[in-house]
Amino acid sequence: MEIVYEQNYNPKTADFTPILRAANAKKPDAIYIASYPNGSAGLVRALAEVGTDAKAVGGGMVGLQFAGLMAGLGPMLNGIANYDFFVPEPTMNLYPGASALIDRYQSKVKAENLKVDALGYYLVPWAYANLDILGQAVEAVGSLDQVAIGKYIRDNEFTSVVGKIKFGKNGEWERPRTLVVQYQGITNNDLQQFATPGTRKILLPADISTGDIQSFNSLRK
Amino acid sequence: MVELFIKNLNAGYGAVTVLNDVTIDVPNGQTVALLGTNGNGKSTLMRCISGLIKPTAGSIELHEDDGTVIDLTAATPQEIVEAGVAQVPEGRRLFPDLTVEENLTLGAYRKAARATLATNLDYAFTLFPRLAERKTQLAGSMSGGEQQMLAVGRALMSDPRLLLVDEPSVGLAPILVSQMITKIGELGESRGLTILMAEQNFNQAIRIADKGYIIVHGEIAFASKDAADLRENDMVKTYYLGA
Amino acid sequence: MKYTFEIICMLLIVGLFVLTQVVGNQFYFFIGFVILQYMVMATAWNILGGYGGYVNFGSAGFLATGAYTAVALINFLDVGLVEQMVAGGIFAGLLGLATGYLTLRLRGVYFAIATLALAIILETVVAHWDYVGGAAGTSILPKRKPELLGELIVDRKAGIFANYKEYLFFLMGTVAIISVWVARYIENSKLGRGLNAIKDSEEAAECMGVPTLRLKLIATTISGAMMGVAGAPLASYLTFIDPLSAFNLEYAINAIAMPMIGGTVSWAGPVIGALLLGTAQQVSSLWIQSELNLLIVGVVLVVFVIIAPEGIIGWFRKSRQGSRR
Amino acid sequence: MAIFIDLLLNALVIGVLLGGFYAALSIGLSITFGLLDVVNIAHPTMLVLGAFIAFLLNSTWGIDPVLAGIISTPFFFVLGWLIYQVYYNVFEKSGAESLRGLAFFFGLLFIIEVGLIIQFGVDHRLVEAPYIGQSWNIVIGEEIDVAIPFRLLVAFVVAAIATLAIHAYLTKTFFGRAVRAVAQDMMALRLMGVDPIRVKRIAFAMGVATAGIGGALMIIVLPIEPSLGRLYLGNVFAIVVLGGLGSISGTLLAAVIIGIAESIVATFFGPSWAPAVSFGILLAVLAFRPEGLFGKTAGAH
Repeated sequence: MEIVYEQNYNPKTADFTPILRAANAKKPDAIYIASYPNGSAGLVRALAEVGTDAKAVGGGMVGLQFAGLMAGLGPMLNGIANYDFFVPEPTMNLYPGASALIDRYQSKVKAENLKVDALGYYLVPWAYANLDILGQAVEAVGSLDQVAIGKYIRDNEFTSVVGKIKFGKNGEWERPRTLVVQYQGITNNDLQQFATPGTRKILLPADISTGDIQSFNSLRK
Repeated sequence: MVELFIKNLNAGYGAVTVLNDVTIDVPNGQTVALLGTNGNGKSTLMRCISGLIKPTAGSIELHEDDGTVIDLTAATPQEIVEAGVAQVPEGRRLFPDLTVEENLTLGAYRKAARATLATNLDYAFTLFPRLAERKTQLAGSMSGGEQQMLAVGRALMSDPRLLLVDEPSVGLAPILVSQMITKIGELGESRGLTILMAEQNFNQAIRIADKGYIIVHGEIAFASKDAADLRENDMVKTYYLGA
Repeated sequence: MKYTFEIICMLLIVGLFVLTQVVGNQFYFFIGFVILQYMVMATAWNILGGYGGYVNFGSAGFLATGAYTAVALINFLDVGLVEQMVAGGIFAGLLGLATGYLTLRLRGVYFAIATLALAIILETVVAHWDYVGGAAGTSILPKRKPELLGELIVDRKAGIFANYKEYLFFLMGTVAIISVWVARYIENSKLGRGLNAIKDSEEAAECMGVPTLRLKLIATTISGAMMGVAGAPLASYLTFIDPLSAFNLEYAINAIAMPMIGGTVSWAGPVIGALLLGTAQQVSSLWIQSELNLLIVGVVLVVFVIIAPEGIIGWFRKSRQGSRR
Repeated sequence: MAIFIDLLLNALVIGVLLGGFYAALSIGLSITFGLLDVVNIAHPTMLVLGAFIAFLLNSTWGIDPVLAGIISTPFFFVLGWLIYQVYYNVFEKSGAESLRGLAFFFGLLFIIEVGLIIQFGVDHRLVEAPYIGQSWNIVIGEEIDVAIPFRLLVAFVVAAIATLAIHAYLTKTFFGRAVRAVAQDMMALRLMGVDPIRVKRIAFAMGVATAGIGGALMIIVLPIEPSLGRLYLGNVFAIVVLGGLGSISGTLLAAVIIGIAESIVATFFGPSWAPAVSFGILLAVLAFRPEGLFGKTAGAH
């Protein structure tokens, strides 16, 4: 693979059109973006304004999973492929208890008017699983001895709201669990459409995929 | 048409008393000289009249022709300007980053003067043609003489009835001093202005004054009866020669 | 006694050491380090800002210079913490000197903005310097079993300190005490009096024969060096460093707020300010909400500049004078 | 070659538009700091407050963000009025404004920021408007076309109108001239029958009021979150100082210079160098011409 353009941006960048234009000038087939929320939103807008001929766009864009940004950007997201942790697609049912957890989270946010993410798909299940695993380990070990707890977590498989989890040699997931999703068929800025299946088709992992990748421009009007 | 009466005025800064029992009368249409060397209280008196310093005792009044009395003793500087009193302050105090024209226009801030802005501007430019030439120049970039012209012009823009001029000669070359004093004298005549001028240049001041006061250590040391008295009285010479 | 203050300083350092040996919970050293670091920052800021009247908005730039000097040294030579701190001090001191030269003609707000600009430029440069991690930052794993002068310093069983937190705490505490001593020395020296004269009126000071230029350069250098020393252990403390956190404006703000709250006229002001504000921030971030950290700084700062313009020190002095009358 | 011209042309156009946007962020500070000598470092955070108000009006009632900015302007005017009242009585009156005043605004900055976090959380927020995400493509030649994003164009036009209006107000009206004179000589202004404190109060309130419309433009151009103000602190001060204190037109010009510099650097050298370039310009100007590019009197006094 040949890299034709690679640049960093500054968190204060107000407008990303010059960057996209400079990238487009190199006629890339794919644009991989690793960005924080401000840059993610700025680049999504720039993609809407300047456009691109690249066939695939996206990658590691933090922030597009947030309810506020999803609603704000709406149809501009179509065609972008991005990482995610949890989306309301039917194949995600293999995680027992996750949807019940999300339901509880969403109603609590609504009832108590909490200033947090309104949907909670992105982080809530994994944050819950985090503490759940720690809790299971503490109970199994029966003490707060850090060394023993650490060893237990490394050696055992856990079941939590995100399914079965086992850690590998360096503390990573033994089987990668990060999703790659593509934004499809988003028609307006209504937040609730992101709570229904179809707006973020799972491309990877293959065993739970709900759609195939389509070229960036074919998904945009 | 107004006459300025100051009676038994005391004033100072904090605990320091500068003016002590000052009584002055500036009759309508006359030019009165307030003479004294540096640090005797001339500027303090001027500031009192303009309301920048509040006197601790005594009164400052404007008497109109029809008998109306405007009490300025406790008035704000704004009210005093509205009453028709303008001051050419010591050291000129121009707005250095504004142009000549803008400085002049600011002089016409008073509501009554805004309507006659154009006429007054023309008058200022006729009085000091130099200002017309330098209309768009920044005030801070002009020479001392030009700045003094601008300061006088600016004060006139508010259509005053009483003009206070504080030390117009400071920092000017002798030839310019005499020109400036002459101009001020002419002003009194041509516009019928009542003028109180503070000066330490006795020679020049008494040339145009209808009467005068000498202020020493914050007290009126001498008050002349008329112009002739001011020019000829031995007291003046004594003070002037630096007794 | 002539050396009372110095003896107290020595006793305090010994006291810090005893603390590290007696207290078992690492957590206290974890938060204590931050408070002590702020104490150095506040004291350093005050030398230029409080004594000389020159407001430095770019404190974070000096702190980060120290931190990144340390990172570069770790990558290049794998040296220990003490060497990192010395080098961090030298480089940040040089930066201070350069700042002084570059901003000689600037006063008041202009100086403040120039220091801010300098910090931003440095941040951009560091973000492009891949050797120290670039914009993405880099992880720093502290050396296992570090030695200093042949002694094993950090080891769970055989070291002088059982863990890095204790070691970092002790080092920063020592630096804080030395900084305060330096600040107090400057305050009572010709340099301090000269800076005070500059603060009152630079023209007048110059007329009286105060070498304003030289004094300013000395002050920017010392102040910068102190901040660099305080910043050097940052990478080891966080075990990760990136430009965004090292150049965080919060450092600059705290470095200003603490002396303002404590009082800028004397060395004790920044110390009191750092103790109060630093503790309040650490406590609030633990037990309340982390955002309240900043709210506390904001409210306390506003309240203090309004009701106690000379800071806590000034407030005490006033009430003492009041009761004497 | 065509590609180069294409990039250059677009960089210039975007730079000018961006400059207009920066001017909208800086103009209030150009009044409060440039003309009145009040170091309102909370200004960028007030802009963020304005942006959140625009967000609130937009997301609750669907009000257009520009209109929302205009609606919130009176609120900011009152806020500025009140802040100056405190500032004057506590600091300016006693002549203690420099260091303590600075600290006061520093504190204010954090109070507003945390207030926003408590009210809105730390999420990024966007507004909806038909012109966001659309652009105007002008084909100039083979492989050369200029794309003008509407959100930047809206920001530029509104900023230009606001800046010109303020400039006209300050040069053509009696009160405006008094505003420009007030930092130069308060006593002389008193002698003109002007109450300088009232002038400063109203002018300061005007400067703060620009945070209403400026904040609205901010959220039109980019997503906002409470601490965004701190990121722009350097930029807005840089622009005001670069333009020369007291010069509104200088501020506009400096903003455009910074905008063009940033966009050219972003296009040809990479976006991450942009801040170093703009602050490099500022530092160079400060070191060699402290009065700024268009300032009249020396800034180094």
